Amino acid sequence: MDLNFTPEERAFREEARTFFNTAIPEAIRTKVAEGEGLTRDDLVTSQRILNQHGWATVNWPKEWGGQDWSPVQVYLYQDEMQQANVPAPIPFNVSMVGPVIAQFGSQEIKQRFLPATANADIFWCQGFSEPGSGSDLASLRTKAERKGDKYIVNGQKTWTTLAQYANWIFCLVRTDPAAKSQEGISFLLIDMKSPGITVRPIVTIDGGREVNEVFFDDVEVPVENLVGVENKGWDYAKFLLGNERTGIARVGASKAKIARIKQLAALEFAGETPLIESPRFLEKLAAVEVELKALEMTQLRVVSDERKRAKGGQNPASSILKLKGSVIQQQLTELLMDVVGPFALPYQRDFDGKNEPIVGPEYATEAAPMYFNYRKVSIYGGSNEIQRNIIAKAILGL
Amino acid sequence: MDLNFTPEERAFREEARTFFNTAIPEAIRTKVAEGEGLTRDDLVTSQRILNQHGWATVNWPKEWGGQDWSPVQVYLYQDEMQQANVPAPIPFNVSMVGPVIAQFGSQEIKQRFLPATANADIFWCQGFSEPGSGSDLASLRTKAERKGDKYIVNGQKTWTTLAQYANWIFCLVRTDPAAKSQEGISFLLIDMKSPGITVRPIVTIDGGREVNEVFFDDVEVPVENLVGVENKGWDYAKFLLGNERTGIARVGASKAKIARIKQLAALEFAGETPLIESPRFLEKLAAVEVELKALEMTQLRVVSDERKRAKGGQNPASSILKLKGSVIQQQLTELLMDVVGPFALPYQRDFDGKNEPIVGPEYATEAAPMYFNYRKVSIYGGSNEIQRNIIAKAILGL
Amino acid sequence: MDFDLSDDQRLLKDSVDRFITDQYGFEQRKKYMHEAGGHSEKMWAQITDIGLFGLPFEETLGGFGGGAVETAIVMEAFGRGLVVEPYFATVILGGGLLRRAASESVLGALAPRVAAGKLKLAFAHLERHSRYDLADVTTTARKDGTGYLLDGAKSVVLHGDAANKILLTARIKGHRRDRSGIGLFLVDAGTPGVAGRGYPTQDGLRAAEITFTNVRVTADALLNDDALPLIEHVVDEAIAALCAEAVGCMQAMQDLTLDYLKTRKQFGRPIGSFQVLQHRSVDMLVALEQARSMAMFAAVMASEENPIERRKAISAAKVQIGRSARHIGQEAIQLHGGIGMTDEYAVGHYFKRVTMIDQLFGDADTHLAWLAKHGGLFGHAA
Amino acid sequence: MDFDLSDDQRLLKDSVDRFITDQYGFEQRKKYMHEAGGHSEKMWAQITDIGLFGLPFEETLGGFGGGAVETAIVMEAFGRGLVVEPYFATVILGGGLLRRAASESVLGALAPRVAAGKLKLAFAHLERHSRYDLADVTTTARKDGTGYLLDGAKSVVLHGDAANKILLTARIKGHRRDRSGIGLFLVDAGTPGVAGRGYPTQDGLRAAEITFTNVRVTADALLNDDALPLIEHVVDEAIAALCAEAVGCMQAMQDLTLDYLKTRKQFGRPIGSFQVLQHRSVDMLVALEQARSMAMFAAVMASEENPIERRKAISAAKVQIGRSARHIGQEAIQLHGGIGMTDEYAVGHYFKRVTMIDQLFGDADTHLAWLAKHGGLFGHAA
Repeated sequence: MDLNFTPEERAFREEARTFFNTAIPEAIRTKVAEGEGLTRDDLVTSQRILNQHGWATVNWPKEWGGQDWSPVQVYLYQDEMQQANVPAPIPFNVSMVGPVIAQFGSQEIKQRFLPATANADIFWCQGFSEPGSGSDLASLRTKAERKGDKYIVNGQKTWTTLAQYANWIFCLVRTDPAAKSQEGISFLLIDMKSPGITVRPIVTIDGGREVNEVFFDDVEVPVENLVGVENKGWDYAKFLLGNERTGIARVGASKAKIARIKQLAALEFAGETPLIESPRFLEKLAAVEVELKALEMTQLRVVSDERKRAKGGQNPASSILKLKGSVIQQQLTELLMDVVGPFALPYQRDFDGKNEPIVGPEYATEAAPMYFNYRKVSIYGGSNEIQRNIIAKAILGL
Repeated sequence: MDLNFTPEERAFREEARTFFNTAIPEAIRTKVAEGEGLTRDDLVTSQRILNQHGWATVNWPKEWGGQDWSPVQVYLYQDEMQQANVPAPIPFNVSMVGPVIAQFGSQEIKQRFLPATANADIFWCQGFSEPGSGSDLASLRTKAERKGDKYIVNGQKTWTTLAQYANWIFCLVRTDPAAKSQEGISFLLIDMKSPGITVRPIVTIDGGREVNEVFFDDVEVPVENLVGVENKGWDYAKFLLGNERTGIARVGASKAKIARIKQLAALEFAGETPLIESPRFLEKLAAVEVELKALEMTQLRVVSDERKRAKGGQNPASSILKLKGSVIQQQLTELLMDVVGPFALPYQRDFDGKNEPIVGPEYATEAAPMYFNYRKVSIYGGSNEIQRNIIAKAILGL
Repeated sequence: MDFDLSDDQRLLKDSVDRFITDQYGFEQRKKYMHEAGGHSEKMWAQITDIGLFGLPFEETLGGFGGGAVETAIVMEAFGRGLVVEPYFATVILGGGLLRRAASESVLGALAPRVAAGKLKLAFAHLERHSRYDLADVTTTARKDGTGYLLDGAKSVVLHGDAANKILLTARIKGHRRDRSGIGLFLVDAGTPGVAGRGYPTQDGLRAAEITFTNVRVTADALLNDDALPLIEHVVDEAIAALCAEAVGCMQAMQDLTLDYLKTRKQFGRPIGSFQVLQHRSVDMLVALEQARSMAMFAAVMASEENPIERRKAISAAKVQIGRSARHIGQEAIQLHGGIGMTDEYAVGHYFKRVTMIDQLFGDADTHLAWLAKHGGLFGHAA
Repeated sequence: MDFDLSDDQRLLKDSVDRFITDQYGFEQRKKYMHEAGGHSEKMWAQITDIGLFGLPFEETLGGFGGGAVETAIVMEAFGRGLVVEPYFATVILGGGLLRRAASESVLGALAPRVAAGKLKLAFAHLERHSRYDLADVTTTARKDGTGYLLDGAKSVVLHGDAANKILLTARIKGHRRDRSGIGLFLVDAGTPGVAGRGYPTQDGLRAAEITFTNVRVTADALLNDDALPLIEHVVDEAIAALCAEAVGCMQAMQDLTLDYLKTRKQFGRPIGSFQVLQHRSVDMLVALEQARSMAMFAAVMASEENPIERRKAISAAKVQIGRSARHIGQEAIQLHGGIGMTDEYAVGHYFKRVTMIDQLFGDADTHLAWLAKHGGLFGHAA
């Protein structure tokens, strides 16, 4: 057991840190640090820089632009990326549809989509959830009927993150209405410009417009847009969801938040002393730091273990990454609320007087929206309740 | 709405306070304050003083020695009793079997048992739980077969609190083995001196000997010891468990604990300052005080409401008394552990060198045993999980 | 001791509850929010009609002499409705300050206008650095002939853009954070040198930045030249009112969540049949009832004249409300899942309101620290 | 970076695990506890045979030069077995102090005897008022010719009644709580003026009150005349060892609880099929894995020479261990119900041990306060 990084690993960390802090525009990274929303341009710009460097799709097969990195390298890459407030490569492209196409797609569909996906020439969104399906994904009802060389798609998707930026959507659709719930589902790629597609934004409680409803009304999709085999989409979805874990603990991002909270708490006063000198505040923060350090160690244990485990075998520790990671992220947004105090109140997002001077300290602007928005991290992508159900069964055998 | 007590209520509080603090021997009250176990003599002595004053069985019908008090008076009586560290009248006598006999027993059985029960001439214990029945009381298996004018009782009870002090036990027994689980159960009074009864102590993790197993091996019980009607025991048990709520929040007892913790924290030093001046310690304590104050108000709401509600109708607030009360009691034992620090370690209960001087401060002696012992308050008498099941169904309609 | 409402109180409760039920559904509220000024003049008129603007004033002043319990009744209902009209700013803060600080003649002139819904007030106390310290006042009031010259900037003045008259703190003497020497002034919003800029707040209400530049006022604008004690009393009353409002919000979140659990199906059954969600609903209930108890305690103690005892009770209530509200709010969102995150569903709006209530006049941590520093709630044993 | 054990470490782990599994079942342990002195000489001999008493010493001294990781391997297994022999007192505390403080000749004379299981040690530092402050030493060491006269009373000396030799702190100069001037002495338990009184502790181990009255020692009894820094390092190593032991206890509680949930039936089904108990088991798992991670962190950082960085890591680990252990312990009892409260069932004994570990060398709150005061774990941003 040697928990120090090797000289090579340390050098790699340095390289990553330097790259992220110099190659990615500071304006974009500042937005991430402050919790401000990113434009489509921000995301595409950042991803193209990563892609030029070969660092956008490190988890893909090498022939399609992946890196043959050790799990530790992948960890360091993510940790430094998050700490430098670099936006993650578009997850729908890189963590979700890309690996599915690379694993299950035909050679033709790979060539057609993977390079464009890596370079963010295509901006993907995910069409999985439906109204009423929620955590029970297999109950989905959007259907695709085969007519000649086309599927005719009808139905509705929801919670579609960044559909307003996307030009393509990958969907789970029901191709065999007679089959039992998890069978008869296919994995289909759909051009968002197709007639019959309507996107309606869902405004979230923070005033953000991250998620959408997507309606399909007799949308024609060429059969060559099917990934893999018809009615096997559930298997691909499971593969995709299994991949989603990477970096989900968001340890690096939480480190960046702690650094920011400490900076800002030095600027705010509680009575005559800076908040950063208040024992109460410091102890609350330190308690989160302890949990974060533990989570970082837990993540490293999982990373170190990955080499040895057969695919599918799972370190029990990995199961806690999302559960604990989400709680820590949420606690840090609460601490930021403590920092800004009454200046959490003004709503300064998108309102008419955008050019007016900010009310209170600029860093207070996003405190409340971020606190509200981060409630999602224990809901989206499999709620923490579903996570516990899964762990109880798969890990604890209950 | 007027949350002040009336002059009459205030006068009653004063009377109660004076009585409890003068009439009950200080040696007994000190034991309660310090968490030391009470002897049988202590309990009997204290109850007889209360009984002479007419204050042992205030919840009973007036003709059997009860008081026709308002709910507020009952509250004040309990609150002052607990704050003065007076042991509650033996609950098996006063809250459990007494009301059942008074409500469902024949005139003959009332005369035979109630005065002796009030005066602790009989010391009762409760034979409800069985190994394997736990929270699922209706699955009990101890059986009583009618033979002439006797029942023959066979089976085993467990978690029988203070059976070692008791000379009588009230039992739920199965008198109709053919009936469905909740039917066919009867409520039987059994002399502990009857041949065939064996009591085996269960030592708890704190080293205490509060609970026991009680074995029945062909124990003969006269049929006149049956309370009410054969096979109706489940109804009486439900009545009894419904009565158990009174004072269960133990607000007065927790107030006494807080006073003691503050006293002791002034004696212990953390570095150069007394612990009582440590902001961290004070804030932890204050957080519990806030919850306790809220619980006291909640209890008063329930008390004030009791006059108006029909029997059985329940104020939603009443359901939280046990849940929250148990958590607060447990938190206070944790705070006492904080106070005594490393002097929590020595085990000084019943060990051979009893006459040796105490190790460390005397008040540290019971800190750890009390912390361990109080884990029971969220388990015994219907675990907090069962409480939540009940509230979800009965109050929330889920 | 008696938790029952008096007949008058019950009457008040019935009429406020009816108003909220009839006029203040979630969809109706959305419309009011988007009217000019961020609230509905029609609702303002209706609140006037019920007589709520006269609540704290004596009958001779057009009011009905209500106290903290009456205020709590109104505010709890307003919490349920998420009322956007500047009632709290005008009546609880503004009215409370007038009642305690204004001369008989000023009060006689203004209270009837407030009661008649013809005058909106705001209380400008917060400055960039003052956070939760009411004594941290750098706005200055310099003697100018018989009057004063006011200079300074006030921040996050609740409903400051709607107010016709502004009550503000300004330092007459002493240094920043000195407890003495703080004057309470009453200034017309239109006075030269007063500049306001309104904006929405996170909870759908409004606030304003207000600057005072060489604002010349006459001597009678100064209501009290050592006003901190009375301001603290009014703020304690205001906190009690916010506690009641928060309870209304929490009750609404609990109701919405239970409804959702009973109707929403997943895996073929109502999600409320899942034991985990049942137990978590019970824990929400516990938090709610504890909060309700402490809001009552705050209402009763708000009129206590001993400032330390009063503040202890108010702080304890704010702690309990803050913690219960955070727990209930977060759980309400979580148990709703995705729908709870959406702006078009009600639960998030309650969550936002209770969150902002925690940030007003000291958050739960701040009050807990104060309470701890002052020995807690239960006295030392002899 | 590599979390794998080396071949030697795996060998060590296998042999310790086997020892615990074969020799240290719960019923066996009960017997050992009730032998004279509160532990089993036979087990002591077996631990010697495996070579564990030589762990921290170089091979030339009869040891095998193990570090904090090897210690953690042993202590985690000992936690699982709830080992009652005075290993921690003798090897981790006593051995650690000797290794860092004793002269080559003293170490050369004593280490082989410790390694051979022939010498038991104890560390006497706590005094009535010192609580968790290692510098709070009032026991005095006065110069007496070439030697010293020791006077004072030490409390809760872990396994002090079993020790042949006692390491103690005594003040050579300065005042109570001064960081400098604290001497570390090595004294035979049989020295005239040394009086011990042993007793059991809550967790089934032993401790002693030891008084030193005019105890005359020669100059070579003083191992170090300014010993606080080295004592702090040894205590940090000891805390890391306790963290590992606590993880062994927590794992055992988790295993026992899961077993119970799977086998115990109520309302006609295994109670582990109730969703609420499933989710709470998952939260126990989270607490366990977080604790395990921090125990590893502590093991790695125990050898860090920068005392602030080392102590930060150790404090953070003690905080996590304390909190996880309290959560897991309380839940393990609760989920067992009544049976968990009984002395004859194992789970309560683990609960008691982890509770006492929290009270040793600073509880979670104390360490959190220290960590907070020193800026937390993650550095300030530039």
